[in-house]
Amino acid sequence: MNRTDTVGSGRSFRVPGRLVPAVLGGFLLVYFAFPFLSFLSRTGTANVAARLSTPEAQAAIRNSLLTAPVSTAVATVFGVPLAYLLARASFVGKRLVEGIVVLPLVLPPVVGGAMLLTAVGRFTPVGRVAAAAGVPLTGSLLGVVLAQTFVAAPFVVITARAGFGSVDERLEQASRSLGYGPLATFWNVSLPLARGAILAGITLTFARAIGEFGATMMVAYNPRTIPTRIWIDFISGGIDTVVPLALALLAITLAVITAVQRFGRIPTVVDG
Amino acid sequence: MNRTDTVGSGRSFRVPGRLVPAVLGGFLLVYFAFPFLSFLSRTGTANVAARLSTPEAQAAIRNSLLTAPVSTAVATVFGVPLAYLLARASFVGKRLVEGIVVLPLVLPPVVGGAMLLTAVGRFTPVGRVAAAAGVPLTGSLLGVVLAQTFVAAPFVVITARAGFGSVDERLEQASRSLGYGPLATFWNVSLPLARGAILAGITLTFARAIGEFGATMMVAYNPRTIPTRIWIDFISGGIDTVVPLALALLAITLAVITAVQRFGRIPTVVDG
Amino acid sequence: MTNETGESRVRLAIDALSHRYGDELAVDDVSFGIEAGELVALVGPSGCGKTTVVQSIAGHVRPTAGRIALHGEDVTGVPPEDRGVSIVFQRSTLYPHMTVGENVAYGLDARGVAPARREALVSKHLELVALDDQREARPTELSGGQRRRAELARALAPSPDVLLLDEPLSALDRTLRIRLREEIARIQRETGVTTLFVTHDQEDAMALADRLVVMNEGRIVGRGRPRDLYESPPTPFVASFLGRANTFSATVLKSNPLTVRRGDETVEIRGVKADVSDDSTVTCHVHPEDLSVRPAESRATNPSIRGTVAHVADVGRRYDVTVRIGSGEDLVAEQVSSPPAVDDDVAVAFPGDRLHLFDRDEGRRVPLSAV
Amino acid sequence: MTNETGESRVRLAIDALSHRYGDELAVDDVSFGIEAGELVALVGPSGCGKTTVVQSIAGHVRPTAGRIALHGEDVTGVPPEDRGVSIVFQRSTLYPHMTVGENVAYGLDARGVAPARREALVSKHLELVALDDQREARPTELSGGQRRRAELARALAPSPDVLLLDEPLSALDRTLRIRLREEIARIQRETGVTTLFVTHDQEDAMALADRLVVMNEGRIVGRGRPRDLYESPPTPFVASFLGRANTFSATVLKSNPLTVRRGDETVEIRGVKADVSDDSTVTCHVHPEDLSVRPAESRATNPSIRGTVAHVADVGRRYDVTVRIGSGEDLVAEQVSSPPAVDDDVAVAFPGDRLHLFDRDEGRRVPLSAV
Repeated sequence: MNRTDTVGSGRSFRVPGRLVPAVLGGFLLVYFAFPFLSFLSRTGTANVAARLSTPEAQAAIRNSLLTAPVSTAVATVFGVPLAYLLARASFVGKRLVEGIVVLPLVLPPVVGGAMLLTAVGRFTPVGRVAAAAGVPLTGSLLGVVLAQTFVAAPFVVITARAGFGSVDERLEQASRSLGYGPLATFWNVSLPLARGAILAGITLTFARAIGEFGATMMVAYNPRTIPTRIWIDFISGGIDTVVPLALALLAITLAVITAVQRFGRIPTVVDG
Repeated sequence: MNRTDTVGSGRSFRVPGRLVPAVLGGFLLVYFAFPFLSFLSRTGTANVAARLSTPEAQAAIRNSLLTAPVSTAVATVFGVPLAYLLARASFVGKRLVEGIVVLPLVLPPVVGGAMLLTAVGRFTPVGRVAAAAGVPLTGSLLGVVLAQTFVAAPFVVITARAGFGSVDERLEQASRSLGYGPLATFWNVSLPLARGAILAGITLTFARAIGEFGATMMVAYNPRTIPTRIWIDFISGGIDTVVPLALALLAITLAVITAVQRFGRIPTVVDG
Repeated sequence: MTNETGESRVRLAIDALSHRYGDELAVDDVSFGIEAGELVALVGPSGCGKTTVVQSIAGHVRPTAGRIALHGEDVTGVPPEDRGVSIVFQRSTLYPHMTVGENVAYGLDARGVAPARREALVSKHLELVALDDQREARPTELSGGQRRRAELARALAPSPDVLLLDEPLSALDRTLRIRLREEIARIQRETGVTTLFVTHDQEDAMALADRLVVMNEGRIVGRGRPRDLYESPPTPFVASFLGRANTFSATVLKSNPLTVRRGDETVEIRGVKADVSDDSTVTCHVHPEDLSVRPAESRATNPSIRGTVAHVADVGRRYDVTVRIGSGEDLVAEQVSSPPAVDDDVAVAFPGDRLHLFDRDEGRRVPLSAV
Repeated sequence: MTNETGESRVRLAIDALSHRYGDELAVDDVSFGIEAGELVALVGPSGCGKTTVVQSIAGHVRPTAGRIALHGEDVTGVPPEDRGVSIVFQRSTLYPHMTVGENVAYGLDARGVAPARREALVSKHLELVALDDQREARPTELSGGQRRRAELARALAPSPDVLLLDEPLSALDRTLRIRLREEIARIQRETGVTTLFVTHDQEDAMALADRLVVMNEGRIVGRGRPRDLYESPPTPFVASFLGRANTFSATVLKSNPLTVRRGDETVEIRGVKADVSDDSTVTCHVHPEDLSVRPAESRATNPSIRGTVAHVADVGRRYDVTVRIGSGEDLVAEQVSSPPAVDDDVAVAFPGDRLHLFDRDEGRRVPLSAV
C-alpha cells in the first residue's frame, strides 16, 4: 500500500523509552569500534610499504587473491541453485539438507579443517589418488580453496535463500503462465529479483573466504595466505610486524564490500 | 489469510524443471557432508577417552566451557537491546552503526585479533592499566572472552534484529495504548514474540565463540582453549591426535544447538 | 447457457475436480464449463477452495483428482507454460525490473513474436487499458489502478485461450473497485476473451458476470445467471451470500394457500402454494429491499410479521431498519424514506412471491407456485 | 452536533493538525471534534492521511503541528500509555503467546485492577462480544470474525475515553463485514463508548456513523450527517465518493429557472433556480438511483438528457444501465426493472431537485433553491 500503511514514525517522541537499550547497545558499539580505530591509528607507526614489498608478503597476497575468488565462485555456482531449491521446493529430507547447510557455519573452523583432513588428507583414499595424479589436496593452493569453500559457502546459500524467499512466488507463476519454462523463469524473474541478496551473500562468502584461518591452518599451512602469513609474522615479530599485512587484508575486504554495495544491497542482508 | 493464500503446492509437478538446481546443489551438499562422515568414521580408530583425560585436554575443555558462555552472555546482554534499536528506531548515523555491527563479521579473525591487540594489548594504555591491576587483558581467560565476544557478538545482534523486525510494530503500539510504557512493552510483547530468533542468534554466537580460533591465537595463545589445543596437538602429533578433542568440540556445539532447537527455532533463522 | 447445449462451444471444462492439502479436502468434486467468450464468476467466501480451482486451471497446482480440459483436450498434466491460460492475481505481479512496455511484451517474447508485430501488439494492448503514455514507466511509478490495468494488458497481449482473474479487485478501495470493474467489463466485451473471474465479493461477481458459480466449503452450491440465483436461490447459503442474511424460521400449517406459523402468529401467503408437507419446519428468507415496515395496526393485502424496531441506521441513500421479530431473530428492511422510530411496534410486510422457503433439515429450496 | 454547542460535551478535539513525512504534507490543517458517546467516521480513499490522524490521536505519531485535546486537556505530548485511548487496527494485533482471556485482561493488568474485578471485567467483555466460550483459546484458533471481536473486547475492557477503529473491517469478506458492522453498532450502543471509526469504505462509514468527516489528500473536504452529505454534497469529490461518480459538464444559460446547455441540447430544470452567473461552466452530479431511462421520444415533466445505451449490467437486484451522453461522458442509471437494450436511443431523466451543481473551477457547490 502506501502512506496509510507506514505506522509509527514518531520516533523522536519515544526517545526516553529508548535510553536503556541505547546505553546497553552503545557499549557493544564502542567495543566493536574502539579496536578498529586503535588499529588504524597504529598504522602510522609501521612501515607499511616496506613490509608489504617483502617476497613473503607478496606471495601471501598473491595466494589470497588467487584462492578467495575461486572459492567464492565455486560456492556461488553450486550454492545459488541450492538456495533456490531450499526457498521453493518441499521434499522429503529438507530438514536434513538444511542441517547440512548450516553445519559448516556452526562448526569451529579447526574442526572443519580436521574433518577435511580426514576426508581428503594425504593418507586418505581420495587424497592419495589426487596426490598421485599431481594435484595434492592438502598443503597446496587447491587445499586452501577446499578449506575456504567449506567454511564460507553456507553464507551465500543462506543469504540467497532468504532473497529467493522474499520474491513472491506468484511472480514466477505469472511468468510460467505467460509461456516460460522453469529455467527461463528462474533467469528472467527469480534471479534478477533476488539479485541484491545474492550479491550480499557472495560478498559475505568472499569476506569469510579471504579471511579464513582455522581450517586453512589445518589443511594447507603451506602455501601461506595473508591470514596464515600474519600468524607466522606475529609469533616471530610481534604485533607491529603484522599491522601492514592486516591492513592489506582489511583493505581488500572493505574494497570488495564497498564495490558490491555500489551495485547491490549492503551485506547486512543476512538479516533477510 | 488461509488456504486461498497458499499458492502453488503442486511441487512434485515441476520436478523436471528442478533437476538442474538439484544436481548443482547436490554437489555442495556432498562436499559439506562427506568430510563430516569421514571424520565420524575416523573416531573409531582413535582412543578418545584416553586422549580427553590428559591434563592438557581437561584444561582446554574447562577453559572453553568457562569462556564461551561468558562471551555469549555478554554479547546477548548488550546485543539484544542494540538489535531492538536497529529494528525499531531511525536516527542519524544508523547506517554507520549498522556498518560497525557488520564489521567484526566480515573482518578476518586474525585481523580482528590484531585490532584487539592494538586496543588492549600489554603495551597499550588500557592493557597496561589492566595488567597493573592484576587483570591482564591478553594471554588470559579474560583475553579469550574479549576475542570471542568481538568475533561472535554480531551474530546475536543481526539475528535478533531480524526477529524484532518481523514482529508487527502495531502489536507494540497496541500494548502502549493499553497502558504499558516502552520497557514494559518490550518485556511483554517484543521479547516473547522475537524469542525464537533471539535464541537462534544466541546459539550461533555460542557456536562461533566456542570455536573461535584466529583472534584467540593472537590475543590469548595461552591459556589454551579447545581450538588452540587442537592446533598445538596437530602440529606436534598429526591428525589422529586431534580427533578426540575435535569430537568433543563438535559434541558441545551440536548439543547446544539441539537443546536450543527444543525450545526455539532452528538456527537457520539467520535467513530471517 | 449450459455446457450440454453444444460441446464444441465449451472452451474450458472442469470435470470432477478434487484437491486435498494433507488431510483437508479443499475442493470436492467441482465440475463446470465456460463457453467461448463467456465471463463466468466463481464466487464464494474466503477459504471456500476457489483459489485452488484457479491454480489447478492455470497448472500451478496438480489436483488430487479430476480433469481440466481446454478446447476439449485434457490438459491436467500439461505444465502452465503450454496451456495458453493467462492469470491476474490479487496482488500485483508486474516485474519491477522491467518497464510497463517490457512487462506487456514479456508473454509475446516467450512465443517468439517478431519485433515489429510485438511492438504493435504492445501498443494495442496499452491503448486498450489506456496506458499508452506509461509505456516507459516502471511499475512502481504507477498508481494502484494503473498497475491493475497494466497486468490486464500483459495477460491479454499473448491472446490467451482463457483469462483467469483471481480476486483482481479485492485489494482496492470501493471507488476504484467500481471503476475498474467497469473497465474489466469493457475490456472483456472488446476482446471477447473467455474469462473466469474469481472473487469473494458477491457485488463484483453479480455486476460483471454472465453466469455465477457459487462455492462454499469446497463444493459448488449454486450456479446460474445472477438474476436467477438472486431471485430463486437454491439454498439458504446462496440467498444470504448473494443478498444479505435475513431469515426467520416457521412451521407450515397449510400448503395451499401457503400458511405458516411463527410463535403465536399465523401468516397466510395468499396466491402462493408450496410443495411441502404440513407441519414441516422451514427457513424463510426475504431480501431486505423486498421488506417494508408499517405501523402494527395497519392491515394490508401483503402478508406481514409483527415485531419491534430495534435499530434504524441512516445509510444516506436509504434507512436500514432492524426489526426484532423474536428472541435472537432480526429482520432488516431497507426503506427509502420515513423510517419508524426505535421501539415502535411494527409489521414487516413482503410480497408473497418474494418469499424463499427452504427445507430446514436438508437446506433445499421448497418450490413455490402461484395458485 | 458541532463542537461549538457545548464545550464540555466534547470528548476529543483535533485542532489544526498537520503532519509532514519528509517533504510530503500527509495531513494539512485538520480540525474536528467528537462528543461523548458519538460514533464519528473518518472516511477517505487510501493514502488520504486518515491513518496519520488516528496515529496522532493515539500518540504513536507526533504531529508536525496542531493540538490534540481529550476532555479539553492538551495531550499532544503525552505518551500513548497515558492517554486512555484504545485502538483496533486493520490487521489483528492479538498477542499470540496469550490466550483470548489473557489478551482481554492485558489492558486491565496495566492499570493494576484487582484480580477479582479483572476476572469480572474480562467475563463481561467476552460476553459483550459473544466469545465467553473462547476464553482459553489461542488467537490462532479463532476465525477472522472472532479475532476482530476479541480485539474489540480487549480494547474496551479498560473503559477507554476514546475508541479508535482503524479500518477494522477492511480485510474481511463482504458478508462478514456487514455482520461485524452490525455487531460494532450494537456494541457501541451498549457501551456508549466515544468512537472514531476510520475507513476507506463509504458504505461502512455511512452504515455506522452518526457523523462523517470526509478527507481527501490530507484535508477535510466534507463533514456532517451521512444523509446530509449524501443529499447535499459540498464538493464533486464528496458526491462521487459517497455515491458513485456520475457527472456531466454543462454551461449555464439562465439561472432562474435553471437552464443549462450541453452540446446542442438545452435542459431546463423547472422549479429550480441557481445562485450562479450566466455562461459559467458547471459540473453536474446525479446519483445513479435518481436517474431513470426512458425511450428517447417520450417527453415528461422531469428534465432529461439524450444518449445511447452503451451497456446493461444485470446486477441481480437491479440493472446498471450505462448511457453514453457524449464522447467520454457516461451516466450510470440504476433501474429496478425492464432495462433498455444496448444501442437504444434513450433519455436519461432526473428529478430537478436531485441535481447537484458544482462550480467547475473551484469545485464549490452551487446553491440551488426552489423557485
